[in-house]
Amino acid sequence: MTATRMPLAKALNESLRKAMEDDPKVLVMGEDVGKLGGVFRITDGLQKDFGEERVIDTPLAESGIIGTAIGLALRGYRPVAEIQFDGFVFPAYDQIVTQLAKMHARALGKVKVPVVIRIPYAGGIGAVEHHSESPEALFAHVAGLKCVSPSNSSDAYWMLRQAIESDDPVIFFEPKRRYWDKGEVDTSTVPGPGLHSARIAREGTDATLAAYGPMVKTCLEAAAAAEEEGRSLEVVDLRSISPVDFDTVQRSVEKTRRLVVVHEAPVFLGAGAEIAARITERCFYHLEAPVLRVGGFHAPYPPARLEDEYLPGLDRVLDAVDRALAY
Amino acid sequence: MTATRMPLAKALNESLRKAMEDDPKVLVMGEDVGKLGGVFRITDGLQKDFGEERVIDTPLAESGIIGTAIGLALRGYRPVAEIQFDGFVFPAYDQIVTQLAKMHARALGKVKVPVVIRIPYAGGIGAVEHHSESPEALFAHVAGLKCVSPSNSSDAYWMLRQAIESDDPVIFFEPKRRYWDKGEVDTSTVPGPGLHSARIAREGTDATLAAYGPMVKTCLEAAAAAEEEGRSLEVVDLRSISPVDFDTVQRSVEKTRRLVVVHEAPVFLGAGAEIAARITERCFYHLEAPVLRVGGFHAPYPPARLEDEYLPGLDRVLDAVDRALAY
Amino acid sequence: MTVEGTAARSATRRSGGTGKRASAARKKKAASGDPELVQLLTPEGERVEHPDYAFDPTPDELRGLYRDMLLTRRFDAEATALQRQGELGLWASLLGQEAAQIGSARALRDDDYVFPTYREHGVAWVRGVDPTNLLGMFRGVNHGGWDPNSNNFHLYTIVIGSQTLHATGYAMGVAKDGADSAVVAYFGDGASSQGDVAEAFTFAAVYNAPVVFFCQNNQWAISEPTERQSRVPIYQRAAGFGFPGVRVDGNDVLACLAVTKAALERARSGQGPMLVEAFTYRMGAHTTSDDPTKYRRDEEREAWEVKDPILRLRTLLEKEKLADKEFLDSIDEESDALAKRVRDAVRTMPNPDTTAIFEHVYADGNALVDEERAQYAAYLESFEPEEGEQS
Amino acid sequence: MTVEGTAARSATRRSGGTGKRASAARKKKAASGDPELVQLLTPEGERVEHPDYAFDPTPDELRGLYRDMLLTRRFDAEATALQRQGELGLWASLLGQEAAQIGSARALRDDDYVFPTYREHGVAWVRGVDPTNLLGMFRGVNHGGWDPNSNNFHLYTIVIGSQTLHATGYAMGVAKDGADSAVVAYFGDGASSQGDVAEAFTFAAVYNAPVVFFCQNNQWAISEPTERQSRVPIYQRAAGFGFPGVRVDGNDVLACLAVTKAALERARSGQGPMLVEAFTYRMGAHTTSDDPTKYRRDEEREAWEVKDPILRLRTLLEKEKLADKEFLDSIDEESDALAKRVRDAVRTMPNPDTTAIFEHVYADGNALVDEERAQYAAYLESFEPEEGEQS
Ligand SMILES: Cc1ncc(C[n+]2csc(CCOP(=O)(O)OP(=O)(O)O)c2C)c(N)n1
Ligand SMILES: Cc1ncc(C[n+]2csc(CCOP(=O)(O)OP(=O)(O)O)c2C)c(N)n1
Ligand SMILES: [Mg+2]
Ligand SMILES: [Mg+2]
Repeated sequence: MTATRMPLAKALNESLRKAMEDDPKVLVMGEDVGKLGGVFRITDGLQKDFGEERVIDTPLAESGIIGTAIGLALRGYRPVAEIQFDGFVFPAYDQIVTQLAKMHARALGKVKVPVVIRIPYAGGIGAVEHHSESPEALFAHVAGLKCVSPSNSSDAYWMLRQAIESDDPVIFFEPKRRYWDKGEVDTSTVPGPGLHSARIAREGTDATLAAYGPMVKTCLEAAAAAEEEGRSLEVVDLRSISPVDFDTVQRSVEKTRRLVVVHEAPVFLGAGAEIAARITERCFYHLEAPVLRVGGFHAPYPPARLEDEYLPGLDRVLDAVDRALAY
Repeated sequence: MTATRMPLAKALNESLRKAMEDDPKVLVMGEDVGKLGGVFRITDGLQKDFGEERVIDTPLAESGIIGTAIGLALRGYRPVAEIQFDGFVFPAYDQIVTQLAKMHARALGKVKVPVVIRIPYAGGIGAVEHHSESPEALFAHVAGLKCVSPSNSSDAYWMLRQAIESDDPVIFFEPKRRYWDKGEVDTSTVPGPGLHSARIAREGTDATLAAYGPMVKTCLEAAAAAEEEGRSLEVVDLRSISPVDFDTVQRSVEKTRRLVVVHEAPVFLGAGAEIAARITERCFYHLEAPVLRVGGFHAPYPPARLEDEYLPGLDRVLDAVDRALAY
Repeated sequence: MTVEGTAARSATRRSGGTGKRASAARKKKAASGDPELVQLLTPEGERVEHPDYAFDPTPDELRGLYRDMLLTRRFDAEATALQRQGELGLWASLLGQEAAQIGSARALRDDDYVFPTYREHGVAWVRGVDPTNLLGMFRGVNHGGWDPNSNNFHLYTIVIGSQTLHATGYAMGVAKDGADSAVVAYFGDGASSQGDVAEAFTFAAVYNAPVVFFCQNNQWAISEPTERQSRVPIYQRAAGFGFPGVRVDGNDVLACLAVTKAALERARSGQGPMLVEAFTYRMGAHTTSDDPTKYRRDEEREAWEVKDPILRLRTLLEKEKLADKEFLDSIDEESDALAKRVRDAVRTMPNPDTTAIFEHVYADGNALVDEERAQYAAYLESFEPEEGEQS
Repeated sequence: MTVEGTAARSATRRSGGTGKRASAARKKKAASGDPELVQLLTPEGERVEHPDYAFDPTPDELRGLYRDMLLTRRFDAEATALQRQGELGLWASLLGQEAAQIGSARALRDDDYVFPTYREHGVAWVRGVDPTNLLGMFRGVNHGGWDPNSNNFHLYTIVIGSQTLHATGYAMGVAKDGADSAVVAYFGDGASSQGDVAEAFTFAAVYNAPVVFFCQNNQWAISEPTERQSRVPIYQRAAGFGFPGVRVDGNDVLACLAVTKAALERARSGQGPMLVEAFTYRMGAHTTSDDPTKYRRDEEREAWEVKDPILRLRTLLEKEKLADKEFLDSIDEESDALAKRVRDAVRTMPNPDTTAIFEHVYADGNALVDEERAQYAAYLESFEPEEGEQS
């Protein structure tokens, strides 16, 4: 056990570094990832140590980044592409959905395209338009992609390593407002849960909160606050958005009989819709209340001065818990 | 009452023609929409009658089509852009999601971008890859867009007219395998239901089937078959995927107490997830069974020789009804 | 056409502005110019002539350009300061690009339409957009606080390159209307790599749309130098799409004005699009969030300092005795007043109301938005006053 | 650089191949060629020389090229017939483009890699992909039935232009590996408008990737003529991205081979990308679903018939006495055998198993796919045999 305390951002940096050391085929590419080390410094120092051939500053063209990453993967490389902000992934959407996601199946398994796409996503940093969005449902609906989002430093380190090791394309959603949150990382021991397993982040008995990425911390805080009011909330850190580890959620709900799903993305057709629908089907006779959802509104992400109102916070989560318990 | 019987495709053609006659600002644009009249002939004859200035063959670039349509809308035009097939909308996804959907809100209402995007979608015509997909959930999740899909000739005519009249961007999903199905169209009387209202396509008491676009016919056939087995199924034609007319679905479910949602799109995070989640919330104490979903699998749309297995048919719909009734 | 054709040759000639040969085409005073670069006013403040771009500004015009540039720079500096003070979340400074923006914008007619990026504060100024309106999005109170149609100046666009297609479509509409207005799409050197920009070139060329593509090549896209985007000068991109491109000294307000005017006239008269590459320099950081010491050398910035767009016009004005103390003092005063006005306006700029989240999502209304608005309102109302504070 | 620069001029020169001036550069026999068009074999079957593209094929090479083209055409005709008979759902014929495809493909080495569109049946043939494998996707039994790495021939790509970026990325990888292989990206005149293609040009140029962009300009993108995509010849697009472009007579198999070879050598030797525009014609419909009488005149097709790529090589072979009856008969036989083999293979091609829907969605497996596979299997099993038939 050689755990070190480090911010989530640093864990990602270490993870990339280790992956590049272990496998010379791993490449890092994107806008400003080289000399600058990325606008969030996730790739800081990598170009200095691994050279311009492996840490590639690309032209300002997201479709080009993902399209050439696919070509590099076909040649045997394992590109880790950075999209600078959530709102800028859409120029690459066609390459991701029609090519990256489908190529392995199209070739009846004859080729693999192990591309990881890192996207700093979600809000809470007071940014201008297009810098705070949560587009994960738009990828999770697409077969052939896997979508994950770590909530803490240890998961950041290990999930990114597992994503890079995966032979499938993985969209890796980084909760940007948690970049500076510190946590223990033990880089010596591969942790138990696989990339697509959920984790019980806190045990409880009265209701279950399910979340991923930035909202896990919010849910843990909500659970702590609820405890003071005498309520015991279980928190499931989903970790993976596609596929979802429904078994773990189901077990939790069979115990607590109530579920609230929380994400920043708009509720309408967000990941919570799928979780609500499937868990209702699996736990129909266990549920004392409908699965409730807390998330963004059906509106563009608002200007920074409104994001505290827009983003699910403690109170909105607990309000949903109250409503669930009122059934 | 001057109803005429015509195929759904012809109804769309008539609808475009009438809209162009009524409003000189209406333009039609897209690949091959001019001389050829579109690969499905939906724009047949329009260029001949309205000229090249109003029926515009565009370069082969979907982002360019939607991006310039936005510019034309800002200049006061009402462009109706055709995307040749579902699978080819993705190069335009960035313009649709980051610009078209958000521009009205970004400008605090000061500008309007009344662009209609027509997309022949879904499967059943034995086509090659990318010609049979159902991407509607990828648009419905995005605030600022409206998404609709007609199931019959009359709706094709009127909903397209209403979409063109709308000051909001509308993604108009055309059920391509129903293009040749005939139905009555009364072009003289504006029908009652608005663009975003659902319609009870068949009344019933034992369970509700909710569908839109190509699956409405499948559900009606399933309901007919079920009748022979002594079961009374209500069929709701949703018509609008964003927003969804939950009130109408709710009323139906409060009566039948069981709901099966059917669409061709993959079930995982498809429109059915949202309907299941929200109706469960609204009708928690009415539902005798969880909302069940019938739809595509989490896999790329298969080669044509497998589409009959992939697409929800009578049997799969009735199987879900059986399961719902077994609760 | 040989394998080693013109393209291959020009590929070896990296983008410059430092060329040493005098242009044979230049009639007089063509001192140390780059033959590829249109220049009418040297860094030393000398007027030079160009065979294709004659321009004889009146003293008032010259003074006006000077005033525009100075006030724009002052406004920009004030905004940067306000960011430092925490009044703005972010600022994207135009420092160094005043000539490119003021020059090109002064070539416009009122009925022309502009599609900017997020850095065209000088263009906005010329179009008559109140500078304080530009600050809303950087403060985080809105995504763009002005009515695009009041000044024919579209909102800032953040997704790189998108607006070039909007401009092209708008210009197609202008042509359909039979109007003789023109449209300008601003974009950066980095943006030139985006597929959307290439598609805009294609559409503009095919439909002969009256649009001028105005690229401010400020040498950097955040940390990436222009060579990461193109191995030949950007203005050359146009020829392969079927319309002309020209590179202008982007720190020379006169050349920027003259070249843009010519491009606009061309567009108006039905000759179609044109690409203008204004060769300039981003003197500051990319935005206030950026730290350029990570990726560029101080000497580079210093080399550009002597090419300052305001300095050279000031030299000319002084040499030609067009700027007396009274004039210069009056601008200083105006400048102070502007800064104060901006400062006051920002500090008193109210936060938007929570309900603004739900406004203008749709023009025609939407049941889902209505439902969520109502639910949220009910939620807010459910709080007792003192509970509301802990939310 | 003037406003009315080279681009403006070339904009008025519409794409042709019908130019009347003899090229000054051509050493001999340059009868009626277009100076912009590289040609080594005229429609009349005359060998001409080109200063930049010397090529002296052996008799065996010439016969080989003839055989490739003839068999490719026969295969294509058979596929079209099979579509008419209902054995295929669709077919995209290469009729008329045999020289462009065979010529360019014969320039390749085994270790080179090809990224095709959906029409490169001739290229596939040369790469050694069994023609019957090409039919799977058109029959609807798969989305591409061959292993791309067996013949360094990627799957057909339907989303227009996407593959140009894959090719560029692959070429970047080749360069990283220090290999001297090259990559060819095929695309059409219509595709040239896609943003992805421009981005591929940008990436290829910036990284100096060993990729050849081979554009078959067959004059049409379904119903749209090339002028809807570009107002200047497509090969000119390259220069503005910093690499050379050349137009070759796409119905001249020798010129296509020579020019592609030169482009590949260039790529191998570290000189970066090149664009080759093969000026040719789509003699048939876009696909079997298309009806070209809706949008193009018969005369146009007829004018191209006399430029037939196979005919001119046959004329040369006969003139030079390189094709005796025995040779020609043997090809006819081969051709009949190929047609029969294809026919038989298609007719016996089995439908995929239902479970194929769930295969290869992921390489590492996926819980959701597993769940849905199991549910579907259970559903299928729930049917009694006779009920199964009514499903
Ligand atoms: C599609 C997209 N990708 C990435 C970004 C992030 N980004 C903002 S500005 C910028 C650099 C732009 O460079 P350039 O076009 O040269 O304009 P400049 O900032 O120099 O004025 C980048 C990468 C973005 N806004 N949009
Ligand atoms: C992104 C995309 N948009 C539209 C289509 C539909 N489509 C298929 S082929 C084609 C025309 C292609 O023309 P070109 O590139 O010249 O190739 P050609 O068919 O002539 O070989 C179109 C529009 C597509 N396949 N992909
Ligand atoms: Mg720049
Ligand atoms: Mg073509």
